Amino acid sequence: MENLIGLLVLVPLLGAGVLLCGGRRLDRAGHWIGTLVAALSFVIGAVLFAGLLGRAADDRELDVTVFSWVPVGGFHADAGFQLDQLSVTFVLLITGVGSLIHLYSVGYMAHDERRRRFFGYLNLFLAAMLLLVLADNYLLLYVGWEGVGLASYLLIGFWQHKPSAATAAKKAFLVNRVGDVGLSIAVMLMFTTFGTFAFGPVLDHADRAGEGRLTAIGLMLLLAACGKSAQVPLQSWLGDAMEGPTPVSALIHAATMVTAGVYLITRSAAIFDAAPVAQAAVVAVGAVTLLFGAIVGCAKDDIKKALAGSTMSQIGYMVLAAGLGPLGYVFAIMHLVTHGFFKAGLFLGAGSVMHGMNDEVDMRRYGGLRKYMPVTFVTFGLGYLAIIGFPGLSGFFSKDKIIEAAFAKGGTEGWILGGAALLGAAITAYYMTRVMVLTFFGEERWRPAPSPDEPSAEPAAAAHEGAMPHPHESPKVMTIPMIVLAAGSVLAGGLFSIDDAFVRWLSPVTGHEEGNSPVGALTVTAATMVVMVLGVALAWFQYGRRPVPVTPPRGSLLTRAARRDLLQDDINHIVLVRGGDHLVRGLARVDHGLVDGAVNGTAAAVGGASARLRRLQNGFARSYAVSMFGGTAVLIAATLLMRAV
Amino acid sequence: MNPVNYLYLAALLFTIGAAGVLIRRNAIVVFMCVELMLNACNLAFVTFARMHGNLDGQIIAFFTMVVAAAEVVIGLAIILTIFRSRHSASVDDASLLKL
Amino acid sequence: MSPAAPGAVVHSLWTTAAAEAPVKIPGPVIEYAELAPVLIVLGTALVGVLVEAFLPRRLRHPAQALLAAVGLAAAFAAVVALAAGGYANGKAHPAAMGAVAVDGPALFLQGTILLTGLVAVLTFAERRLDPAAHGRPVDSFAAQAAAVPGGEAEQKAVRAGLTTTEVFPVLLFAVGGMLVFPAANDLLTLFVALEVFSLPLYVLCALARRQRLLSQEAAVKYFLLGAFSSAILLFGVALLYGYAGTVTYSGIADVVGGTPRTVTPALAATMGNDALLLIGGAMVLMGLLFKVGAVPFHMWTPDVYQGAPTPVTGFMAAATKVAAFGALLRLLYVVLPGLRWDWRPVMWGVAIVTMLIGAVVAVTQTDVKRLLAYSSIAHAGFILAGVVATSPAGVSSVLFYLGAYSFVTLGAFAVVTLVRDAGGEATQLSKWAGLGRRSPLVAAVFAVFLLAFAGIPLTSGFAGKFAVFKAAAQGGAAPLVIVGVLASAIAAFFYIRVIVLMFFNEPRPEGPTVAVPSPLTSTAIAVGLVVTVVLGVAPQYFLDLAGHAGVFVR
Amino acid sequence: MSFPLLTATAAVPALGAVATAAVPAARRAAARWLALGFSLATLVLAAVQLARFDTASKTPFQFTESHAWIADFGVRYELGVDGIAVVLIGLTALLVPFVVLAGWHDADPLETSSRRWRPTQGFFALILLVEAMVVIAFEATDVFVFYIFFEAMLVPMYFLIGGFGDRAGPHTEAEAAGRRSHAAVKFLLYNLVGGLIMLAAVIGLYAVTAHQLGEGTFSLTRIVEARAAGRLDIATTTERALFLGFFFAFAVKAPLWPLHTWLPGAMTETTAPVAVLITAVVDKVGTFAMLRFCLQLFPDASRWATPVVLGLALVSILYGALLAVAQKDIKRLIAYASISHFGFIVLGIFAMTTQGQSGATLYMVNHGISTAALMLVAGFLIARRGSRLIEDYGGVQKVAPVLAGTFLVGGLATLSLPGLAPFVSEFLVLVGTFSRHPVLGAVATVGIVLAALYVLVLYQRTMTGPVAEPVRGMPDLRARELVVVTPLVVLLLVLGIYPKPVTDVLDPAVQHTMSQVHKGDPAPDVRVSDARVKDARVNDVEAAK
Repeated sequence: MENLIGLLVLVPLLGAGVLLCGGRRLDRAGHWIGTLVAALSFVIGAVLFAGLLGRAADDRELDVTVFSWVPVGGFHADAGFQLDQLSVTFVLLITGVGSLIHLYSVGYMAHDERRRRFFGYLNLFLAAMLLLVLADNYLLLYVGWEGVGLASYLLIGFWQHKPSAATAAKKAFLVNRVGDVGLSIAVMLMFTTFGTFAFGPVLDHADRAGEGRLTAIGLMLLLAACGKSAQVPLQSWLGDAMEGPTPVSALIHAATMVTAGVYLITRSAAIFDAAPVAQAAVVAVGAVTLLFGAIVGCAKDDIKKALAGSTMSQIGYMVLAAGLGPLGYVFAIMHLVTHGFFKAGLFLGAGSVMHGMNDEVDMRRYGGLRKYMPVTFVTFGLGYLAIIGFPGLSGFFSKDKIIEAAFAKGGTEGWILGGAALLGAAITAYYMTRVMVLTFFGEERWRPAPSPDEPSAEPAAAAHEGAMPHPHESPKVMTIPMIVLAAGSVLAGGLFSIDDAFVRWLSPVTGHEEGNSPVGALTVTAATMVVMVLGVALAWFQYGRRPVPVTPPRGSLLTRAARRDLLQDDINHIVLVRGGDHLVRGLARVDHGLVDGAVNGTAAAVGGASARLRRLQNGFARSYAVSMFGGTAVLIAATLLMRAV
Repeated sequence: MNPVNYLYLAALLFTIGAAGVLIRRNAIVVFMCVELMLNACNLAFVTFARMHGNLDGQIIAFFTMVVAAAEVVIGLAIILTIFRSRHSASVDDASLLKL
Repeated sequence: MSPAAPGAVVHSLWTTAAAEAPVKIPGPVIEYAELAPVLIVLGTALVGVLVEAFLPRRLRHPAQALLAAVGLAAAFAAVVALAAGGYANGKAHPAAMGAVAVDGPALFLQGTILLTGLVAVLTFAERRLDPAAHGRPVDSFAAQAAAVPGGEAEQKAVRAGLTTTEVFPVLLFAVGGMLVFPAANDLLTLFVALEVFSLPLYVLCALARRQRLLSQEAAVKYFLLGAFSSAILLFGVALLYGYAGTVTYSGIADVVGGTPRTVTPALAATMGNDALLLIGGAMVLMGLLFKVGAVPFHMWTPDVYQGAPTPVTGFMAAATKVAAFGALLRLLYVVLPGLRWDWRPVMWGVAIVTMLIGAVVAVTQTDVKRLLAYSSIAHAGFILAGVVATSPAGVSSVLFYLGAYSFVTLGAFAVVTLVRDAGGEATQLSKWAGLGRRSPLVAAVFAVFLLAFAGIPLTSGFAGKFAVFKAAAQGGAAPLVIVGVLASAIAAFFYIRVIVLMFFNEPRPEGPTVAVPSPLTSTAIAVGLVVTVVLGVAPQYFLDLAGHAGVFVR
Repeated sequence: MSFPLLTATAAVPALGAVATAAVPAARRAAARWLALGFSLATLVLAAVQLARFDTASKTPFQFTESHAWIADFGVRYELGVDGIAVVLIGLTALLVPFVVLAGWHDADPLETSSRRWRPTQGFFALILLVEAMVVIAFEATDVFVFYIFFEAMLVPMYFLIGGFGDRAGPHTEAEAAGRRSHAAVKFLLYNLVGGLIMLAAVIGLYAVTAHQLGEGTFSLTRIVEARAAGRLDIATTTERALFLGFFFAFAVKAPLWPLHTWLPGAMTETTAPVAVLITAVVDKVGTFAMLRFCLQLFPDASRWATPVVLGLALVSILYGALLAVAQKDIKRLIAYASISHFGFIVLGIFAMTTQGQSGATLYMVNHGISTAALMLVAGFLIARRGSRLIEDYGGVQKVAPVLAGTFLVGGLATLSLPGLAPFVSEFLVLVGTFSRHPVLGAVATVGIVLAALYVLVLYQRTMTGPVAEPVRGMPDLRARELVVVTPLVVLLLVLGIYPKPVTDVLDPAVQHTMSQVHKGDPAPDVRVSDARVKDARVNDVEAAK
């Protein structure tokens, strides 16, 4: 069983290697190899899961050290894996959703000449993500952490001929790097504090370190999580990341990679539990982001960007939950898993819509599609119901628990957090209804697109450039994954909640305690229902009852700000880009003028002195004699002076 | 007479010679000034010889004369050559080599 | 001083002479064997004069060259024999009634001078660089020095194929003087030797075949300034004589040290007058510093180096420096060690300005010979740093440096003679552009010499510089080392500039060509190259040689 | 007498240089193959060194050779390698064959040049000569021997920089030659000044040892022993002055801010293989010498200077990275990136922790490989388009995907992506610095963001986007170029995943150096009961005592 853990990472890695280095020979079979690899990892994951289930609840942790990675003095980093309930949950999510999305991509990317490479990147992502969740120390986790970042970079920028895609990829990587700084400093802090950064020793002894040190570590981990999970203030990359092919958005930027921050925080539970300040920061970030993402999601007309805002907001819920400590860890992960299902499903649905609409992404140019793509409509609709927390569907169970836990935090803090979470639920209902209505209901607002001067997103699209879209249902290879995910969205929450199965499964790793909510559980559920209905109704009245203009109205100040990601990018642009530009140019001038100038100046000074001294050599023998005579006089005077001194 | 006075004279002659070298333009005159300096040396030598009561200084004086004579031979030859090619014996005219 | 006293002495001298039978003056004792190097060279020179007088013209050139080479080789053999016979250390003693020292430094320097002389003879005898005039090969020297440049007499002389074969005996005379100069053990010998080697050099400077006006100007300047400096030196000698009552080095050293053999009243009086000693010492020092080309007595150097025929420049740059530094060392280490605290600071100053000014002014030079002249000034500064070390290590380091430097110099100037255009040697630096592309070998060899001048490791220049600076540092002159290092950096700049010019610039279409020399110049360059590399890679044997030769006899 | 392995490793490329230079003008191809053969032979010898190196040995230096050389200067021809040297020799020997292969046609003579001008022969002979000198500088345990080759290698480097550059460009041949020679002169003068100042310190060292030990010596082992035994006690100010003299030269070579301005010019104007030679091989001698000579000869002064040096290193990291962002020229960008990386190396060395120094030495190796990969691919790219300007490119990945892919791998290695070799070393440096100087370590970490910035901007502007007109039809990597790039990429991966073989060789040498400086690693706040961790800690604390 231990060997299987290593294999789990190795299989997709080999798959990636084969696909990327295989050359054109593999072009025809590459996508199936990739899908097979993903499926194989899922099977391995399932076997491991079964193995763990077969053990006693407190003996479900497997440790494997494969080899000593970096042994230097007192610094030991091992390539070792740790499989427990938490990681196996992730493994199943990653490989399961991953396999489905591989399958979907076979259809979605059918016309792309670089499909083999796409699957190579996807396999690379799987390997890195599995490494991230299976690593038994923070440094190896860091490798996976940046590995998924690389895969994300490659996949966002997969259509590299589009400058916007390349820019978005670069931005994603850079913002993530800022977060990575946090992670590396956290690892360094752990090393100086504990002399190691393996999960076991660090987390077991976390309580023995000073609180200040732990707070620092916690804040740095939070910074890392913010980067990877697109939390405020490092959220700006996620919207742009939608430049990538839609399966990528579904897998990486909805279901798995972006939730790595939640994993990190949950994994480091022991540290956060001992550092209340850091925990408070986590909660604050989560609460702010869940509202931020929701507001942004309301204003976007691009279907994928609206969903991206939603993702941000939902991860905000998870971070908020994780910040609540043992009250919320389990629910954070639970929401993560259910979100993985319904959000992946929603994205695949969006991809299916785009597939049928010549890659049009503007929801204002959709409308009335439910007749043309029934399967998509149904699966998307189930996902929609799940995310807004329709009773009985998975989102209902997981989100409700989080809102409850937020209230259970107690005191003013509890009220504020609970209120924010409720408000978030309302807005979620609003913007998701908006998406739903704009896309599948109302009149048909299709336009020939995209305009010829814009570089086309896909070579396939170039063929019917300028033509009116003929919406059609996607092929089976795409709809089957959608159906499976929709089923998951419907059922997962309920399955998890039967007999608190999920809580019992996960609590040995994360710890769990039931909070004492100042308001009863039923009250919370009822309130959630009410705000959900309000949100849905508002959206219905706004978009379902009135005609939707194809060119977006100017909108209120808030709408305009939300369309621009609440001015985040503008602030970034002014402060970082332009300020950085000035700094860099200034430094370049300094380098040329001052640093190099000092050197050149010295050379020029020597040259000048030389030219001046040279003029003394005027060719007249008599002046040479004067120099000699004067020299002699000086010589004599100096000698006499030496004696006198 | 106090021999020191001869030293003063020698120093004076030497200085006059040196000043001549520095001031005069005609190569021959400059050269003669050098000769004057050599003779000032001679005077100093014999004066010191008398003060110390040994003959070394006087003998050196003879050597100096011989050397001076040799110098004249060479010097005049060189100055003559340059005079013939330049039609001038001014040391200032010979200033092509400079900087 | 009592005015009567000297008179009385003189009187008694007279009376003694009158009263007694004439004293038999003892015949001088001359150790001919130990002076053999000098005697052989001077004797050969005299034979050369006879050859000039009696041999038919067409035979003169080969005969003179051969004679000079043989004479110098024989003299070198004699030096080696003397050194092998233990005269370098155990049997070292002042010879010829104390006038000439036969000791380690003297023999080492004489050996170096003789070898440089030998190499110089090779370059002097080169007759293949210029195209033959009227069917007769020509060398670097004027057909008839007395003829007016460009005049009818000159043309006639050229047509007649005249050559100034006198250069060989003149060279030998100069070498003779140089041999005596560093060995001179009294001030009179020093002065005479100075004149003996200077006068021939003045003449040699005036003998260039091309650009005769420049050559004559160089000779006049050199002559006038040289005479001026030797006059000042002579006055210094007079003052030292006045101070010590003697001109022998050991005698003066005794008086300076306060332990004269006999104290006459007159000596007692002058001994107290340190001004005589200090001024006299300074003036003698000046005469020697003039010859080594130290600042501010250096100004003749660039003009003369540029104007003189290039083979002469090479010889002069190498041998004069060796001889003059030898004499300087002996003067400072034998005569004036008691005054160390007086002259050391002064020499520090001279060394510093010499290094810096030599290096700085060289930066903007545009003529390769002038560039090498300023480089030689900077190198004089480096050597002075070793001189002020006042230790046996200092002496041996200076000896080693001189040996290393002279061969680099000879080689470099020999290369300069090869690069020619229609007007003779193309010494304008701008004309050297792209030389490395046309004649990679010659340019590479010159680059090696330049790198040696710059003191890049694995060349003799580095070993020498290291030895000198090491001695200086151990002698407590760390600031000198720092300045020396800085000056080296500046100096490196202009050596590199020449390399850049040769290798990285495009050749000019009208640029100079490299003449294919006879084996004579090739040998000279090869010797320079081999010595440069050998002394750079495996200097130990020569350091030992210099180390064993590091003690002066008194 | 045993086989003089170390001398042989240096002698083979030296012989190769002579042999290559002697190839007649018409037989250019032979010169190339000869150079490749000799560089491969050197690689074999270096491999033998690595294979026979005994990591368990207690002696600081192995394969030692000692012969009299210049007794007058106290100089012996003393060679010996420790773990650091043997690894760096391996790096040198490894990279030179790639440099030769990559520069296969870089020095073909122009049609117009004279028949006697043999640039090809000269190019390869000079490369081999540099290799020989670098190898012997790594091997020297005598300060003087080291100094000689440290300085002498400037000469062949100078001719390489000044003599050979990119064939075509925005400038005419004459302009390019002018810029090249300017860069070469700058390179030489900078390094010569550094070297000469070091010369003063070398002489000073001789004076000190001669005064106190009775005879001057340059032997590293003898000086270290004498210091340990108390026979040599260098006065504080003297030691500091000597340290500064040595350090200045190494800081120029490394190069450390503000002595770096020669590097961008030199790397830009010369050909890419020579640029690799400069930054991946020759500059390593500087950082290596800090570790071997500055720290071991002058431990007290090294500790005294630590704050300033760390400050300069930090400035180098950020300054180099920021300026890299500002560059418009591909090679210049890589040069500034290298300055940033050298900042990391120096930071690690002077952090005075095992992690820092191990990381720094490993960094030298990894940086060599990663820069080689990036620079050589950049060179191939530039050779295709004939321009170094970033703006002249775009969309290359569309027409030449393999070239773009390898370029990306090189770039990712440059930004220290985990999983690739440089990450391990960079993290070790950071953690080593952090454990002693938390603020410095944290600030230095910002460098990794900037690294991502300049690498990704470069990649985006050259490789992605619509295909630029002049790029259209650009051929992908050829077989020879693949042979150059593939092994480097593989090495980057292998060393990133399994660096242990290298760190095992480095570790004892680093421990030795640390003990010379009398520094132990700072102990962690919390004793963790993990047995393995604890043992290692205890060992370190003992070593510190």
